Amino acid sequence: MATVQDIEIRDAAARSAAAAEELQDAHGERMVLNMGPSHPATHGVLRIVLELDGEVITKADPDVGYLHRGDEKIAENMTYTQFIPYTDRLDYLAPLANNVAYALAVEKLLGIHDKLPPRCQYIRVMCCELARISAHLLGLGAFAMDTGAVTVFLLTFTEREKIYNLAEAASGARLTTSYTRIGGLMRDVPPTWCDQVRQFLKEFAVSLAEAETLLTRNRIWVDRLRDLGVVSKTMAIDYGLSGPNLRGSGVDWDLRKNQPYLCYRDLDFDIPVGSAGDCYDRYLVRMEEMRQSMRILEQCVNKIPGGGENRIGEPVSVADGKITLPSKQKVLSSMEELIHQFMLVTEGVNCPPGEVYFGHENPKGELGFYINSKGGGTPYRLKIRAPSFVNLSILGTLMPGCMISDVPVILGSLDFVMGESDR
Amino acid sequence: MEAINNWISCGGVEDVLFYVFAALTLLCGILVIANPFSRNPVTSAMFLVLTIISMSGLFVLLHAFFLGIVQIIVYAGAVMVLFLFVIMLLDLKEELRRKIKMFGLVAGLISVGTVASIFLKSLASVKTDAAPPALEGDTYALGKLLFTQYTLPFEIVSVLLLVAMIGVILLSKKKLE
Amino acid sequence: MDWNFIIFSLVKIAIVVGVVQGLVAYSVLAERKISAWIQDRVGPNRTAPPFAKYLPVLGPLLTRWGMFQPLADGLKFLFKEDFTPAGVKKIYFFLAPAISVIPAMLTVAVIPFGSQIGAQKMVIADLNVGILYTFGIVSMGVYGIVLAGYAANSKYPMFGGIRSSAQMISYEISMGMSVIPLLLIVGNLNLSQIIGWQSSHGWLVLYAPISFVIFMVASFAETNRTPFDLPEAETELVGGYHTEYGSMKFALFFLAEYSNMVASSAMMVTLFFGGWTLPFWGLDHAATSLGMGLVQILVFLVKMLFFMVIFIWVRWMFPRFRYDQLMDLGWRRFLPLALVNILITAVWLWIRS
Amino acid sequence: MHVGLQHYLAVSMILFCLGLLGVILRRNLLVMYMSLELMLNAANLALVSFSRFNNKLDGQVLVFFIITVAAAEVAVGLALIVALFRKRQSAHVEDLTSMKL
Amino acid sequence: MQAKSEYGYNSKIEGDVVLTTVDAALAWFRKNSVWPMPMGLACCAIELMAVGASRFDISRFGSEVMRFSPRQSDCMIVAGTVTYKMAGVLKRVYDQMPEPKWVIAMGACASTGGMYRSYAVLQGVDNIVPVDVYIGGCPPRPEAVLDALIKIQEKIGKQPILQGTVAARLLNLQEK
Amino acid sequence: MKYENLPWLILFLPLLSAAVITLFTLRSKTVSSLISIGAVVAGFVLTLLFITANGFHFSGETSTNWLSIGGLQVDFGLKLDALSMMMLLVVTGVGGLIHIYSYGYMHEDESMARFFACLSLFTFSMLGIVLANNFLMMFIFWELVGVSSYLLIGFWFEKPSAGDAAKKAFITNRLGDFGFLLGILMVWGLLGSLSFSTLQSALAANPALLGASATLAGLLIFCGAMGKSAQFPLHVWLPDAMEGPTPVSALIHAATMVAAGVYMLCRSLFLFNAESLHVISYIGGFTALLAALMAVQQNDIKRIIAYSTLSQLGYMVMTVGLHGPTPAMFHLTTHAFFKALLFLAAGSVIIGMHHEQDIWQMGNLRKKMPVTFLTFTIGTLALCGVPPFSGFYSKDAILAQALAQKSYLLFGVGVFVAALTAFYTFRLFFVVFCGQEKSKAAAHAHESPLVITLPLIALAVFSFAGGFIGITNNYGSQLAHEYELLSVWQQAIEPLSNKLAMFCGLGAVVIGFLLARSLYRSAASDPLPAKLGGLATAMKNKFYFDEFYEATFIRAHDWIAAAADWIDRWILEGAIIGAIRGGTDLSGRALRLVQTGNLQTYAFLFVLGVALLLYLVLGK
Amino acid sequence: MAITVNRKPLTFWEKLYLPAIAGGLKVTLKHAYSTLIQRKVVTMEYPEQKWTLPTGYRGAPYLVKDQEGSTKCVSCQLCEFVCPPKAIRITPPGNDGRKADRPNAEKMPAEFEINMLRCIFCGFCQEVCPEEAIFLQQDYSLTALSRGELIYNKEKLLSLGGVSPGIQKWKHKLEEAKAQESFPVKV
Repeated sequence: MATVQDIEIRDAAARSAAAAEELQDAHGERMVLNMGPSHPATHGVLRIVLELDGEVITKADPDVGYLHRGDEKIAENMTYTQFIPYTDRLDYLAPLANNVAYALAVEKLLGIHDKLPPRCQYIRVMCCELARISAHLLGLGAFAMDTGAVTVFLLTFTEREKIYNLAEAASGARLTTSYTRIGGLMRDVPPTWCDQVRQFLKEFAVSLAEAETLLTRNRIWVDRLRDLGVVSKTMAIDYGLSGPNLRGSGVDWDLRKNQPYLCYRDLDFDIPVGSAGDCYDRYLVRMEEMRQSMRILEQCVNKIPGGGENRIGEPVSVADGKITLPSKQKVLSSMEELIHQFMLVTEGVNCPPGEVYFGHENPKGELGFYINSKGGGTPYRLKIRAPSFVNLSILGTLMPGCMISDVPVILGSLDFVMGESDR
Repeated sequence: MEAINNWISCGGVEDVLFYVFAALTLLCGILVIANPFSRNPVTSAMFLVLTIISMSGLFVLLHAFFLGIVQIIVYAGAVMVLFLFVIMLLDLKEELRRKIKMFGLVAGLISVGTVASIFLKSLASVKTDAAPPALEGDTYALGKLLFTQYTLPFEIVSVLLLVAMIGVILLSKKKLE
Repeated sequence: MDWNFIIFSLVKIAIVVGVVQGLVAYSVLAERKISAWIQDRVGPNRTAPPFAKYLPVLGPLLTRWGMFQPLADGLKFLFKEDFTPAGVKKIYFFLAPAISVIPAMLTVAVIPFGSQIGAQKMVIADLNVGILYTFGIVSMGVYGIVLAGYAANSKYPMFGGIRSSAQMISYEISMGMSVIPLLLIVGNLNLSQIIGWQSSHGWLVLYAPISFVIFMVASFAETNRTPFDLPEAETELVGGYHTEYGSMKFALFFLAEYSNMVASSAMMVTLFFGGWTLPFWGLDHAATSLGMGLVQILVFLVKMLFFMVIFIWVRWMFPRFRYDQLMDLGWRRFLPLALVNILITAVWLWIRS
Repeated sequence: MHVGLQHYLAVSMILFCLGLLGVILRRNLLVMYMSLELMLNAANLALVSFSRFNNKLDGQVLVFFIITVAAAEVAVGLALIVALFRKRQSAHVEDLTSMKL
Repeated sequence: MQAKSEYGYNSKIEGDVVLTTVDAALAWFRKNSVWPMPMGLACCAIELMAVGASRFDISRFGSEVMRFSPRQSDCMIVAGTVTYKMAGVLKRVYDQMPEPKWVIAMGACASTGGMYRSYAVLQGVDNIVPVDVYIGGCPPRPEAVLDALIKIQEKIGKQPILQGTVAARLLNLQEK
Repeated sequence: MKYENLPWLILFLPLLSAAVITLFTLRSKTVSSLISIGAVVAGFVLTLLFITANGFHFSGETSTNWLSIGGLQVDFGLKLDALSMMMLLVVTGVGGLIHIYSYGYMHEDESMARFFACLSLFTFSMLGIVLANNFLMMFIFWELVGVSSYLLIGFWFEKPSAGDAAKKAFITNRLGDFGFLLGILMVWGLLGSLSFSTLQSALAANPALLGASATLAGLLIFCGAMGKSAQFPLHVWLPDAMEGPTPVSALIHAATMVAAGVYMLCRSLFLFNAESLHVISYIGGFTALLAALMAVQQNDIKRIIAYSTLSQLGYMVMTVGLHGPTPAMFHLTTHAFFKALLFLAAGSVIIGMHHEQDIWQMGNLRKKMPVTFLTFTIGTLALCGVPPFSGFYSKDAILAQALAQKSYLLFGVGVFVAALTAFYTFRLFFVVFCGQEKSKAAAHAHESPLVITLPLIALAVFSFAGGFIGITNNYGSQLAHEYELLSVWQQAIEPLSNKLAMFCGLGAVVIGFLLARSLYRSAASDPLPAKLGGLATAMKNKFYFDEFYEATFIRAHDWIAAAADWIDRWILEGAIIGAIRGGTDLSGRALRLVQTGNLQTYAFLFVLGVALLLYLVLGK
Repeated sequence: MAITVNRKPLTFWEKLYLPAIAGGLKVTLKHAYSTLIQRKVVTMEYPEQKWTLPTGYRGAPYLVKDQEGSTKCVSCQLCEFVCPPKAIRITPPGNDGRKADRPNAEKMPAEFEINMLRCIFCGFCQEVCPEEAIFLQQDYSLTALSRGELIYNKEKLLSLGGVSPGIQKWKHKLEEAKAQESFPVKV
């Protein structure tokens, strides 16, 4: 056991004085309430300093950074491939989607993002949609739990466990999948995977209906969500919201449709949008998105090249020794591949110099990677446009006028993840 | 044993209970206004609650069951909660100025003295009744009286409550629109 | 008044309090088990003392049902460090848990839990103003919570305390109003008499269903159960008024909450579901034999447990209200409804008379 | 000595005097208010005992009214105190000597 | 049904400690009611939720009562990356827990800093609070958390309670 | 009395409708108006039911004790006899027709619901006056009528003139009501009762009960009528009141409210002695003459009718003063019919002319608005007293009454006024309906919709037939305690019983008609001012009454006020109050030392005071 | 194809909470029924029941020996390089260190430590290993009472890792060469 020691805080006295001053109740009837960073409603480590007038919030001051881990800086010292595990932990509710987003960004830099093998594309889409369902499920469950409906949380988590099983079968890990590689996938999915997905979809439809029975038309739920945290169309655009939060405000913007990538062009699905832009709309949009994801998954399962078992051996990675690792078989038996392996691992994928930005429709919104490359195997600068961070920016405008009880609802409906917000 | 049974049946218990409750009432009453340990308004409020509860014990001894309970429900259950509510709302600090001003003391003693002397005088004129009559504070009888002979005051009190309610709503509004 | 009375009263008090405590402990377990079942889980099933498994059939069963879990929880709290955070108002901090437990325990004093065994009526105190007594005592319960919120010198408990005082006062009114139709129908405030009336006329829930609904909802609110658990709303106020409490003091709040549940269920059974009576098998009149008396106590307990289960069940179904919605429901829905209910009942009685 | 009317009246009287003392001595508005309640309660006690010993229920009816009026009075009074506190940031009598807010 | 070793009442303690019967019984109570304080910071928090969810169901161990108030919890599960900014808060929460208390460092980040060897991350929560059980994995599977819980329970089962307390001295049991 | 509760229902239906409209249906114009119309029509139907059940010649009272203060015992009761029942029929019947008419007339207005609420309130108050069985109740409703008429005149309150007119009417009425109240108090003081029946029987038993102040009491009571019925010198408000909507003019200022004064005089006729009646009759006669002269030179169609109303009211009051309540009530009834008809027709014309009221902008409307023309003609004929229209009978009765009372001066005035009436009525008639169109609006006028013309037709029927359905007889029977069944024929030839009156009246009509015809048959502008000169100008300007009041009363009032102000300021305030104030100030300064602002000091002083009091009470 | 989500206002009955109560009762009852009566419990009672892991599960990385019992690792340090958290620490044998205990390998690590508390189980080491010497195996529950307990040294890793099921490197070539008998391979 390591020795216990007090952590060093630079200039502790000044810091505590500042904190005390910050939390001092304002003169008059205002009262300052510190919510978080360890608070059940803040989904992690968000801290909100609320100024209250009775139960009504007059000012909300979100304080982020409690989970700042320096991902962007770390990326500068890593090869492109090495950074993949870090993307898992951005939006840790949907690591599969993050992997895809990052891989696509690097591939865009390499110029191969639209030349991926079709099977790879399909599997990536399925990953994304599974991740979407899983992220929305957790968002819904946590949302419901924050409003007091605990059972919904456990129902959704049971479904999430099934998605975990799928992820585990495909990538070998439940949560931190690191499934993609630059130029393809880590490996092909196991032969029975597509059947498992089919089975899952069948069971999930029932569970989703149950969750809806408990919530959607429940008056308590509706009363708590309706007309709360209304984000107008212009406001949503002005604040740069994305994902369900943007669509909940009635803006028909989905990168899968508006800037199609992978094989989304071949798939048939709808973009749900809200009309009022309140929490209820965001909730409904998420519910509908899960159904649309189910639609996409069903189409993918049927249309995937090579079928479920891939008897014909469709490739899942680009066949370029400079980008993807050669197969173990070859490495063990051929010198050229061995050298490739060493080069690729030690120097990384040799990217051309240039700048690239790729936005991906993640469950939470547009997850964008901006890569500034000066050539070589490591990025010169990697910037992550995290949707949760941008979505959180609206808190300060949304909260004043609400009551304390509305805070978990608004937070739940914005459905953010501190992992990617703080990075 | 026999003696004790006799004592119990001839009302000895009630007498003892009276002294217990009276002492409790007065003790808590004193602590409401002058608590040597704390000047916190919450303390006063809590002792007032105790006063009221012990007083409702006295009411029960006087066979006014209904009023005893109403006393608890209304005073202890609602009025004093309101007090506590307000104390918490205002976040009152303890009284810092502990010094009792000479004027206050003198004034208090004078006024209490005058009032008490008058009371004592009237108290002396009370006839000592031999046996207390067996009047029951029956809910039914009380209700009947309330709704027959005292209908008008009853209605007026209801109007008073309404007015008070409206008044409170208006007063507690921050800004009158 | 004689010695007999005193001795028997003491015995009854001891038994009732003991049973209520046991019920409370096991209702906590029931809460955990039922929530587990509703959520496709198993619930506590590993807590068993080493000797339990040597019991032939019972052992594994007791273990599976987690029968020793309450024991473990209770004793754990007992041995936990008694923590007094800095800056609390000490006296109230210590008093609050006690104040919140006592009324919950006192309420059961007037509830007839059985007809009679021998010459003894199965009620601790057969008060003439039984219903009023209950309301009076229940209204005391709020002090514990308010003081807890006040004493903790922290903002979340403070909010919890303020919320609960407002909530409890508000719903007490609806609760009281909802009972008035019963009084109109029965014409008595004595709980034994009310049960007696029900045994000859049928359960009061048939006469005053609206009253029952209001009473039930109000008792949910009074006991701070979901969907009315605002004072302790975990995701808003962390734990509300008991955020700063730990170990046994916290356990006392737990005890109080579940005792209140027991008391409310008992009141519901007594007022609306005929108490210890059943309309058949000759259980609708006072018992003459010992067995009969025991069976009637059992009937009462079973009815009560049913409502306890409802209490627990509902908790796992609903989101909770928002504070203003709760107040709206109490003042603008249930209070007028209760008033209308009184009016309707009065008119109905007037027409019938 | 049997407990009779005088006993109750004596208790009532002492309670009343205590309330009076509280009103005059204490400086916290809320505590003064509580002392007033004490005085009202003393009156209640006197009325109930009169009612009991005079064998008439009218005293109890009056107590009923007093309780009602007290409730109304407390509500309004506390609302006033809160309003006052909002303006002055104090509930201390000595800080509240001018009539204009 | 279960292995004997899961009960705190085993020969090993009987041999070591004198106050065996009473202490072991009390320790048994204590260990079967470990209420966790979920310090969900990052990814591990999701797996911590999974532990509480239906499939793994921590409630079987009597530990599903996740109290968010440190005053009511026994065992803090640090799940996720502890940054320097968060470290103070975490320490404070730990300090607010009443004795006896335990800490589980769940996952790589909490235990050692894991993959975040960066300027912002505390390299292991044991720098600020004493950790009883470490769990490897990023994040660990729920099973690992359950294993850790069992380990904690074992540990609790071995801790004497009465020894050294006033009660023990009064009972004059110390000498034996 | 059968259906004893019916009158209550009739009375309270309009109030209910007013309440319902105000509280609930203010949003919906249609629903509100239908509720209001329904209430008054139901009242009419119920009145008919009541009359058929009880017969017309019946007298009864129903009352409940309302309040008793000291010696004053006030019942809230209804008096039902032929007089009130007749008025009931008029109010509900004519009122109902006007309600229906309003539905069409006001349809464009935004706040039609409010209008109908006020209308219902007015109906309620008017019914209250009619049914009241004592002075106090009558007075209350009297004031209520004032309020509702204020509301209705000022209905278009956004127009300053309407607001002014409403205020003028209200204040002028208050002057009269002040006298009325004094009279009532006097009666109560002298006789100790306010109930009509009690008073009547008491006075019947002992006519000298009122003693010396009988005249004064009578005149004070008449003051009320003077205000409400707009008698000289309080007549000035009525023409201005025409600022209100036309149905209001018809209902309030022609048919019902202004008649309330006459009704009240009839109701309390037993109170008046010969002297007071004498005064009343002369005031009435003078008003009639004055108003008729004014009417001759007015150009506003509604004002002409309004002055005509004034003049006719003068007739009625005069008749009452001539011990003739029967003819007065008879004339009141027929007048209600034809004057309402005239007003409504004028309203119809105004609508047709797109809210143009100047008669010199009209002309040749008989082609454009045939129904209105026809009904207006009937109204005109009835007003002038052309046989066999109703006005003929009632006017004849009045003239006959004057002859019977041997009051030849008033008879002359009556005849002259009759001639004037014919003159200005036909002037109006010719200018509006004959000759050339005098404006574009007239050329494009159109007939009004059915909902407006139907009431016109109904009223026209009444105006035609009202004269010989036995009204005189019925009234006579009520007031004279005799009842004789007369056939229609007998009633039709009734005027022949006094040939002199009849022929004088007829002659006056013929003269007036011929004069008007010769002057206005095809005149493009008024030729009269040129012929009469200054007199015409005086007529046009209402004989400068308003200016006169301005110059005399108001000026005097100002002067008195200034004098009082001076006294107040220098003598009272300066000398007397100054001294007192100085002393108070000094003592106040001394006493202010006690005023510490500390609550507890006050409490202490208060306790001392209470203790002193207690000592004084208990210590003895 | 944007579809607007359906948010029609609640009906009268829904405003009375009744359908919600009924639905809630139905769903909860269904689950309670399936758990209690049908015994379709989702819960996996862990220490007794264990989850069967899929093939390719990324558990703890252990070193493996080849079928002949010799260490496969040749201390190339590629895994140490690629490891994102730098959990692997390899001490090469140095110039005078121990030689490999198998043919065709020049050296073997003097020390090979994996800090299991650092390790994130990403599988990169397995992926990049040119010798198939390190495998992520199915060991998923790593708990310890101290940090030190979870730093596995070479011996522990090797003993936990067992024998590689995979092919032996160069074996194929070796056989080919043997067949050709012209390739100068020193065996």
